[in-house]
Amino acid sequence: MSNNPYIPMPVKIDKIINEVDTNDIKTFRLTFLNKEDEEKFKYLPGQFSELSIYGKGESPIGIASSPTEPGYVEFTVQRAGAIVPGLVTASLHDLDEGAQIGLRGPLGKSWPIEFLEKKNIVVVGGGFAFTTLRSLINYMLHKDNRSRFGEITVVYGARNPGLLLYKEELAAWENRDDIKTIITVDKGNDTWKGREGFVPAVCKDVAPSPQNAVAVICGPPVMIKFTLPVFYDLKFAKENILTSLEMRMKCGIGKCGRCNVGSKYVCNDGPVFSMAELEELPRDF
Amino acid sequence: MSDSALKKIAIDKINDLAAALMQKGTLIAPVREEKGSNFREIKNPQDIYLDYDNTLLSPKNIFFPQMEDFVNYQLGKDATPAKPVELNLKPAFLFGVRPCDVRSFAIMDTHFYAVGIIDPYWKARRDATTIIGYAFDLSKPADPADFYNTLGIGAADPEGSDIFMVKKDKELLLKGITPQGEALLNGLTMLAAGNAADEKYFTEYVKKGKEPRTRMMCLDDKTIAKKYEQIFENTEYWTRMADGCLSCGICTFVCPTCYCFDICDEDIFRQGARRRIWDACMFTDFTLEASGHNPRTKVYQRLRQKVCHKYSFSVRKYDVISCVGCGRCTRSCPVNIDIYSIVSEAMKA
Amino acid sequence: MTNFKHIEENLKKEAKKLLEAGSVAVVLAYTEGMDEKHPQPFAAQSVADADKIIFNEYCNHNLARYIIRYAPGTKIALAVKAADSRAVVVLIQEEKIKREDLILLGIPADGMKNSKTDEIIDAKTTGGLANPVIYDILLGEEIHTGKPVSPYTVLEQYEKMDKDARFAFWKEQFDKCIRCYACRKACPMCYCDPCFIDQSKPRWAVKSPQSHGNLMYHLTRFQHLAGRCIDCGECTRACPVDIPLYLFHKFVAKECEEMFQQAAGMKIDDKPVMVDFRVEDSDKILE
Amino acid sequence: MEFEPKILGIACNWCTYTGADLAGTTRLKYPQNLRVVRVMCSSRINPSFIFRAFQLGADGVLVGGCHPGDCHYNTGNLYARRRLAVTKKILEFSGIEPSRFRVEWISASEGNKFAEVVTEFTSHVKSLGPQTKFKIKE
Repeated sequence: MSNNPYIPMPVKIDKIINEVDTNDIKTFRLTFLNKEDEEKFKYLPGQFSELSIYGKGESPIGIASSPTEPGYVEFTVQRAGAIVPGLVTASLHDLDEGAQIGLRGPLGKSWPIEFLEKKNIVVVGGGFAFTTLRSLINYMLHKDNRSRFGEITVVYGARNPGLLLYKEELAAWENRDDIKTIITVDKGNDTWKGREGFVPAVCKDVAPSPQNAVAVICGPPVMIKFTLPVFYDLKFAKENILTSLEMRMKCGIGKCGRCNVGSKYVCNDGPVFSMAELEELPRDF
Repeated sequence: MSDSALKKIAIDKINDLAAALMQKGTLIAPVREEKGSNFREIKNPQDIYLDYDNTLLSPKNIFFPQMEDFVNYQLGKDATPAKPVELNLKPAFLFGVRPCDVRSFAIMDTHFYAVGIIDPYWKARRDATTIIGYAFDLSKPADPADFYNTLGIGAADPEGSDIFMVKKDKELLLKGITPQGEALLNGLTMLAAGNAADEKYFTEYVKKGKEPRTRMMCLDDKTIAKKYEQIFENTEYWTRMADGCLSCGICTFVCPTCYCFDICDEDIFRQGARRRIWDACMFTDFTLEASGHNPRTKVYQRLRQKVCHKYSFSVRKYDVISCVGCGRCTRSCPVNIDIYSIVSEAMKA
Repeated sequence: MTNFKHIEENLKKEAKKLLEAGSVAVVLAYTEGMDEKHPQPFAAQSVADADKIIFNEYCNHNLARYIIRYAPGTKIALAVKAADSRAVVVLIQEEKIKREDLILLGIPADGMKNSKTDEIIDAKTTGGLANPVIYDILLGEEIHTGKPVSPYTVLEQYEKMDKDARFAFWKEQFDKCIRCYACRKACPMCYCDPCFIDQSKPRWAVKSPQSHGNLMYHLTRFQHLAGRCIDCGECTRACPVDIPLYLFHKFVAKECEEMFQQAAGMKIDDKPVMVDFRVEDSDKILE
Repeated sequence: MEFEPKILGIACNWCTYTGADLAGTTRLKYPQNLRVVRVMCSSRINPSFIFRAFQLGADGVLVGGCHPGDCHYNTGNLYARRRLAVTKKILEFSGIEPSRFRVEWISASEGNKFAEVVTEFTSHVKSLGPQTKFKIKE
């Protein structure tokens, strides 16, 4: 049985980056142990993979690196466990560089790159859900790709400055002139010189034009709930608002039935959906 | 198909047939157990029990066992590289399956390999298995819980089987439906050739099987799918249906077309396996996310998922109602919830 | 013999009265299922619903199971047979519900039947009782005929077995388990969320239906129901693979009764034996 | 080779564990078949621990707590007594020798008693032979 979609590929943790002050979000840079696996692993921003540790289980995680960075894949993982003990994420956090884990993917649909081409892109992210958006931004910013997209606006918020992910990259983006980066925190601290305020309010402030534009929104449910009306008010069409859905997943290939919502399997038919598509689904997620 | 395709054997000689099949591979047939019958691997041909109505558990576990190991590994200091489990299947013969169960295999095929990514385990088991269907006994009334006629399945439909059997007095008539089945029949020497009268009996039996026998309502795929989309948020209807539901997993475990599974890692004495096990959308933790969010905390939401998945989502995705009306869920439900009534209520809601 | 028709009429009448007066939000009773032999538990919420209520010898489901589904403070009326009323008592003892939120429609019944096997379940799984232990309104005549039966006589043949035979018996039974969890879902006393078997940290037993996981699941469940099991037999009737769970529960109940002189769910003022102690408990119980 | 049983000891921090310490410091001899796990109170012992121990290959389980009335938490061991009594009955009815599971009250000063109990229990379990019923096959 070659090509068994349930068997993970062996990968090595090449580098671990501690992203936040609270030490519960880390970025893992993974390299493939087998060359042929690396060649097979062709992905686009927005897709996810199943990370697995034998003895613990599997966990679906969005790919945080961009396909324009060859040689490795990155995943930003939050240690779960406040309510439901997250076995996989917790043990992943306990691993050191050099450890071997399993990887299955790429899975799911990516952000619709062709659809985004030649359009102005508004990327709105909140907190930890910024990972696949980072992948998208890095993809679009790559020198080979930048000309395919219109203006890029990024609104990214976190609860406090310490919880912002990818701080170095954010700084680099702020210094570029081909991307407009607005970073906000709910509450700043003594050293914070940037904006303060919630993401929906900042979006209202920035007021991106809906002309030939697509909004890509990812964040905690509360943020999404209040950000969507802002974009509706700005006259963004529902087809032009994209988001990534979260559902409990297991197999990642549309077989196990867990992430079934309406006629869709979130893992296979998503996780990327436009608001227009979501409206057709039963409200059961 | 030529007349010679029909073979026959006396029912009291069935042991010879069973022995021949056991020599060719694994024979799986209904076996009588304490409170009903079930499909089991046959070790002794005498165990075969063909006089059953419908088994307690569905035969889906032949192709989709309740527990299936993907990878074996060892934990701890002397950990060895993880080894994918090889199936090494022998040819198998699934003997005496009722037409509604045969239909369920086709529905599961759509899910497991016709659409999307191919599930290698299901496919390998399915490819290795010859299905020998068996018509319901038309001389007896159908079980009150059955409603396969509603789903357009006749009590003697040979479609989907490789070989189809019909009982004629003290004989079994066997007909090859697929080339594979015909080849198998031709190689079995203990079978006698059927005559023209047998042929006529077989054809008429199949025809007679089309007559309504079980509970029946007019059910159109598209209409019921649409209906459920409309009443999806009709909480009153759903809570009423779920009044008695305990939200246990029986209905999904006995269902021939329920395929939801969980993938988990389990180890004992450092010998670990990553395996899939059946899961049920009726369990509370089925959709519990790591964040603690659970979209389906109420019983009615889970019952709704189950019913809509079968009668609406499946129609939209695979163009088929994923229910075969075998009546198992109704028979085994501890609180006598009847999916037939749920659907017929929906048509009125 | 119980007059089921008479009880059904009274049940309908009382349900209507209660719903009309608005004194309860819901009446838990039974309605017709697929056929007469397969009644379903039913939550009547209006006078019109009350007309659909039925009661016959197959209405053996323990309605106490459904009480905790309603928000605390909801006024509920429910039909209780002997075992059901004991379940209600335990739920009150464990402060899952308040007595004042409940109106208990007592049903004295004998000759109840299992709809799957048609066997009469009285002596087997009603704790030997025919009359509810508490009720507000009694829907039929109390039954005082016949000698009271000990609920524990069925155990004798199993207690007589030697330990190896007994282990072989239970191993065979538990190996049948397909882990559908119908037993815990049908049990009025199993209300934990999450159940210990669903916990992932610690993982008490494997989730797959293997011998050792099944053993752990069932033994722990027996322990968790010690002094609480009211012998309604729902677990056994719910089981799709016919594991005689009631035997084990009965055994534990019997031992608890012998050790602590108290049967589960008989009096509201009792404390469940496992959350209680006596200084004078003898160390003999540990021998 | 003679059968050497594996025995799990679960000892309460305040009495039995200290008693075991005393047995050690006073150089009392007792069999080394016992592996002790310390818990804060005998009532902290989840009965599933005992089932699990037998499944993972223990031949005997010995629980030690304070004497009734002496519990550091006043009443912990009184609850434990009832609970573990039921556990023992469950073991009995499921077909395992109930004497493989023992509860003993051993105070901090009873180093002697600790050594005696362990010696006696070990030889008892030895006489019962290996526990194979619950043990998961490797």
